[in-house]
Amino acid sequence: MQLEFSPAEIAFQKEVRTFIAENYPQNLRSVQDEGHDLSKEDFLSWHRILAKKGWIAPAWPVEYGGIGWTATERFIWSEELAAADCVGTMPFGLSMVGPVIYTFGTPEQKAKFLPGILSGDDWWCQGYSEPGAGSDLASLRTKAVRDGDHYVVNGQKTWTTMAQHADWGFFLVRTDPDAKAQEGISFLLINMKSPGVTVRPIITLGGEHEVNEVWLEDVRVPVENRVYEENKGWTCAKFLLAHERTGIAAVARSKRGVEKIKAIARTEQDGDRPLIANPFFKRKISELEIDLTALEFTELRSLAGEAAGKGPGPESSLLKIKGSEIQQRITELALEAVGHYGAPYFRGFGEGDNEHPIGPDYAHRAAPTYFNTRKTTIYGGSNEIQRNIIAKLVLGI
Amino acid sequence: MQLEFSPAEIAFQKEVRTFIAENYPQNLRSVQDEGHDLSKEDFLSWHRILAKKGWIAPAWPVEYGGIGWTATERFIWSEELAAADCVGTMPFGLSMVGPVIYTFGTPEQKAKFLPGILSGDDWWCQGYSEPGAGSDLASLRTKAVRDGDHYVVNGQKTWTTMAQHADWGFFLVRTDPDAKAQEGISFLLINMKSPGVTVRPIITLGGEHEVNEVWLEDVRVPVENRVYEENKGWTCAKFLLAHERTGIAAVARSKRGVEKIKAIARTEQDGDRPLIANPFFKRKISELEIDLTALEFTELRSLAGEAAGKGPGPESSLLKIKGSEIQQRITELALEAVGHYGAPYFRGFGEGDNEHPIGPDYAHRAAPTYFNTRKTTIYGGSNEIQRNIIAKLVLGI
Amino acid sequence: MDFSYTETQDMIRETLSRFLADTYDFDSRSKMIASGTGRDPAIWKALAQDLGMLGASFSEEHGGLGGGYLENALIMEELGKVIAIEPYLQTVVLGGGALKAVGGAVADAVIPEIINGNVIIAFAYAEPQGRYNLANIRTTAKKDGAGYVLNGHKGVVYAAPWATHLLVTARTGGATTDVNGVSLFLIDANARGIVRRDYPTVDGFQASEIYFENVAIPADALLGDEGAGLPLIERIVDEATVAVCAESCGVTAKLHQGTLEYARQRNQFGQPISRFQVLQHRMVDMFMEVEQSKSMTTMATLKLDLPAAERMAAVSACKAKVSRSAKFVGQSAIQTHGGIGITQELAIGHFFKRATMIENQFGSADHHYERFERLTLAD
Amino acid sequence: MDFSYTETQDMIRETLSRFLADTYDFDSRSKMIASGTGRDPAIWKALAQDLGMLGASFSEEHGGLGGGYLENALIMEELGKVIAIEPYLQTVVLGGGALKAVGGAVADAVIPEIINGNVIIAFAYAEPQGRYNLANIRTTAKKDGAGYVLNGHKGVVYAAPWATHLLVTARTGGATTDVNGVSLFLIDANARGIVRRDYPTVDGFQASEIYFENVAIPADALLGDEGAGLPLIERIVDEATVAVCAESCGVTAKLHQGTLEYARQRNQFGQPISRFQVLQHRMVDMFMEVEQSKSMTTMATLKLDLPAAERMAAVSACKAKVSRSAKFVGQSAIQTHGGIGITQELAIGHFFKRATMIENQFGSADHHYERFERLTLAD
Repeated sequence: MQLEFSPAEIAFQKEVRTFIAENYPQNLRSVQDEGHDLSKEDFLSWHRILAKKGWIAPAWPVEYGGIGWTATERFIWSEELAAADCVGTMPFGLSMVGPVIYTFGTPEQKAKFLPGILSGDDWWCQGYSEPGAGSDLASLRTKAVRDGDHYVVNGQKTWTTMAQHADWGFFLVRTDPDAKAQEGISFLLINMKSPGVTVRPIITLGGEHEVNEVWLEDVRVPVENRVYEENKGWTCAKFLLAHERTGIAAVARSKRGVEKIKAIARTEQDGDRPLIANPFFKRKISELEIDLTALEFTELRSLAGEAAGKGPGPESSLLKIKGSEIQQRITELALEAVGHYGAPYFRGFGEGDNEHPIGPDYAHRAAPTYFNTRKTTIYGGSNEIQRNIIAKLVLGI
Repeated sequence: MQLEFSPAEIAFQKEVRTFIAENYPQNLRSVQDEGHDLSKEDFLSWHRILAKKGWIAPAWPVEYGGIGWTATERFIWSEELAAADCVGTMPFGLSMVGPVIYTFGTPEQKAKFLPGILSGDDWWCQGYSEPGAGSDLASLRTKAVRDGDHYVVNGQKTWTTMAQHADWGFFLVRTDPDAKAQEGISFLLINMKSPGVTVRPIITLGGEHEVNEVWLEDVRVPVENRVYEENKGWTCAKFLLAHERTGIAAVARSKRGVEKIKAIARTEQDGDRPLIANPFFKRKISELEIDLTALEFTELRSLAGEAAGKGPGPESSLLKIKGSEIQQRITELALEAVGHYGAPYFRGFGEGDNEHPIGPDYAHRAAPTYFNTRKTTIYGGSNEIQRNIIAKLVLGI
Repeated sequence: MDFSYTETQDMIRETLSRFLADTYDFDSRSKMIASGTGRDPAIWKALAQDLGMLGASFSEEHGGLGGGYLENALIMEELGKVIAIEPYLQTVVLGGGALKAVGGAVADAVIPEIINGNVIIAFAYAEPQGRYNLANIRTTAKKDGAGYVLNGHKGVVYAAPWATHLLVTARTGGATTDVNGVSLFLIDANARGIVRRDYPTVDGFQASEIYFENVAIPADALLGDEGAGLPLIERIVDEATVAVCAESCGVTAKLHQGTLEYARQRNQFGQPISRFQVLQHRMVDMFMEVEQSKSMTTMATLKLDLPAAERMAAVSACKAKVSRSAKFVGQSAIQTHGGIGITQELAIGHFFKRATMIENQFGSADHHYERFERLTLAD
Repeated sequence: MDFSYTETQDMIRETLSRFLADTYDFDSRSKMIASGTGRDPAIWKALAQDLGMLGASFSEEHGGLGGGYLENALIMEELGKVIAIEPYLQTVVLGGGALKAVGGAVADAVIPEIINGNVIIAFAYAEPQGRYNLANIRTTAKKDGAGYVLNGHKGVVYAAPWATHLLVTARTGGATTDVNGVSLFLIDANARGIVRRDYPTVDGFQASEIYFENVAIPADALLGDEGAGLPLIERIVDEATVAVCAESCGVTAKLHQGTLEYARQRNQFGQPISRFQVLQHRMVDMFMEVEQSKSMTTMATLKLDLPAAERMAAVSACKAKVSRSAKFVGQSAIQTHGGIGITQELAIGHFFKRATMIENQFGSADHHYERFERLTLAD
């Protein structure tokens, strides 16, 4: 065992650090610094730079456009991205449907869809949740009925993140209405511009428009857009959920979040001292930091296991649970730190609104972010579900 | 609403305070201060003084030997007892079987058993739990088979506190083997000196002998020692459990416990300051103290409800849960406070052993008490069971 | 000792509860907030004139019902149950509390106008650098002839856009955090030189940044003695803190109740989620937090008239506990609701937002634990 | 970066695990503790001579296997899984650690004797007034001719009744809590003037109060430089702290596993209690705590060779987390077992006792959070 990076890894770290410094879009940086909501174009500008460099899909196999980095190099890469405060790439194509397609798809599907995911030309969204089926994914009711070489799809999806921008969506639909729960489900790729697809915004507590309802009314989907066998979509869904859970630990990003809390706590005054000198606020930071270290080394141990041939197993639920709790604690501390200035509700920066927000620059997103981040223990399988998974699959009870 | 005591209540407070000061046995005080285990005679010495004064059963109706004190007077009484560090009276007669007998018993049973409970001549124990039935009390298997004017009892009870001293025990036994769960159970009073009764000690983690196994082999119990109807013993059991839960909050005693922690924390050094000046240790004390205030006022509100005619209901489970958690936290703080001197294992003070314990006087009982107090969230219906009760009976879920 | 309410108190609660059930359902509230002024003035008028509610805590000489802290607490609890955005806390508890404490001509003049709903008061005390220290004040009131001239910046002044009067803390002497030199003024909200920047708050109220630019105020705007206002300010803030705790009891009771109702009708894995033991126990824990908040609020309400040190310790014990309960109950409610809990469309999310703001209003849990410790846990 | 064990390390773990499975079941352990000396010396001899285990972390020049911190950690973890009462921590980790650090003739002389099981060392560092501050020392070592004279009282010295040598911290200068003036000595445990009061500990070891009454010790008992011993002491205590964390991983893994097994076979309300969701989630939380303890222990083990400030921060982060995990896992195990968990007759209660003692060994969670903050969170 050793913790140190090898000389080659140190060189790699220098390389990616330099690349980011030289290539990260300047205007994207200012949009972030001022706390604006990011547009589709904001996300894509960075995506396209990475795609051009060939660094857009580090986790993919080389044959499909991956880079062949080692686990350590991927670790360094995500650390550097987070340290430089880069926006994330949208996970729906790169981390979710892409791996499903290259793992379960036909050669034609790979040829048709993977390039658009890598280039960013296709924006993807995920059609999983339904109003009646939250954590109980398998109870979904959206139906796809075979009609010649098409499926006719009817139903409603919800919590569809960024569907307002999407070109394509991957959907779980019921193709056998008589089968039970997880059987009789298929995995369909649906063009979001198809007739019958309607996207309606859901506004969340912080005032954001991130998620949507998606209505599907007699949407015709070519059979060739079904991935894997009919009625076997649950296999893709399970595979994808395990992939989603590892990314969800978000260690590097949370480290950066802790740094931001420290900066706020060094600025905010608490009596005659900066807030960070308040022993109880300091303790909350140190607890957070230590718990984050525990999560980081748990992820590293898990990655080492993967490298040794053990795929991401049900223990990845641990990463989801602890990762999401830590993300929430970071937002709690931010809101606590800003004191009175957590209260003003500011959603300016719209067209024609150039007024400066109320209070210090770091304050006006504290409450909305806190509210919004409650989702992390709910989505991707709620933390209760994750605990059920560990109980059943790891502990065998 | 008002918090202040009335002039009459203040006079009462003064009266009981004086009585305790003048009558509490001096030798009992030294046994306590030195951390000895208390003998049967230690407990009884104070019991007899209270019995003589007529103050042994404040909660009982006057006709059976109670005093007619108001809820506030009873509150004052328990505060004063705790403040003066008096040993408690054993609850098995006074708080448990006594109320069952005067509520459900025949005139003959009242005449036969109540005087011995009040005088202390009869030491009682409780035969409820069985090895296979912990929190699931109703699954008990001890059998009583009718044989003329006797029951013949066979079975095993466990966790029987202080059974080593007991003259009498009240037992739940199954009188109808075909009835389900809570039906078919009867409530029997068994003379512990009867042939076939065997008491075997269970030594707990701190090294104490408090609890026992009780074996019943062909024990003959006169039918007239059955309280209430045959197969209706569960009615008595439920009544008794509700009574047990209110006492279990132990507010006054925990207040005294917090005071002792403060005294230790003022003595123990932590670097250049007393431990109580350590902000984190201080915070644990203040959290404890505030939670105890919340419990106290919840109990007072509940008592006010009782006074207004609402009997102790399922919300008394709240008092059990919070009261037991607080008792445990007090022992945790004590153990944390004594530092290195929590480790020495000392069960001296036996016959012929007069060696002084290791470390400061308050240290040598810290670990055993901590271990022993884990029981408070387990016995009297575990805290998980209490939460189930609230869910079902208060919240209706 | 006695823990029962009087008949009048029971009646106040019932009357208000019925009125709010009729007027303050979630849709109506959302419409008020979306309207031009961000509230419905008719509600305030009705509270004053139809229900006599604004007089509940004032003496009969001033035209009130002769109540006090207990009445404020039970009214705030009812307002919390509908997350009302009425300026009762600012106008009656803080403004009225200050006026009752100083008495005299100004009280005789203004209290009746509070009671009949003509006066709305906002409390301008917080400053950007001050956090929860009430003596940390840079706003100055300089003697100028018979009156004073105000200069400074007050932040996050709830209800200021609606206010007829501002209750302002300012320095008539001393350095920024000195205990002495603090004074309290009640001034006309529209006085010349007051610049407001108004905005909504995350919990549905309206608030302002207020800049005093050489605002001339008359001598009789001073409440109490010049430079010796801090004890008075501490007292009314303690009263307001307990009132907010009472509101929190209402808010969290509804969070708990709404969660119970949702869990009973939401099906997952073939049964109502209220059947899952983990959720059951969480809802039990929510119940226990609500009950303990009520107990602490009762305790602190009954101790508001004790000497300052005892009052402060009781209020801080109460707020420390209630802040934590508000956080736990709010977060648990959202988690149990799942995604639907964090949308704007359901009431539950808005109760959560108010509960979250209550956590830190008049001081966070940590702030109050520390004050409690300073007062009761000497080394 | 690399997180894999070598083949030798895998072999050490397997060999030890098999040996302990054969020799250290709960009944055997109870019998050792109840025996005259409170242990079975044959076990120690076997560990040394049959298994070569005591040499795992020593260099090949000294007759060891050439390992280090990782070997100590995995041996301590295995010992934790049977709550072994062997003096490995005191003898190998602390004594051996100090000897490796200072090297020279004393190391060459004593390390081989540790490896072959002839030497048992106890670490006499704690004093009644000192709590977890390693510099808080009143015991004095006064220069006397070529040697020193020891006077003072050391408390709760684990393994002292069994020891051939004592590793003693003492002041050769400075006032009670000075950083300078601290020295470390390795002395004969039977030297004249050493008075011991022996007793069992709650976690099954033997320990002593040790009184030094004018104990004459030779010059070569001094390890390192006179008066400059604190950094060395801090280092070996850090190494021991991580070793105790590794032990805790073994102890808590067994607490978790024992709880799972019990819950599967214990029936209540007509089903195994492992079917109750609240208990399931608690056992999941226990699992997560154990896993995170392992992660932190790995992290800290790999950082033991970093410069002092980084090493200390890593060790404190580890111990703070592991202390809390030990408490949570231990308490949860007992609560899930119910009454049977707090009797002497089941192993689970004894694992709980050891976990409880680990919480505060070499510093409580609070102590280590504070040290971590001092080192990493400057204002």
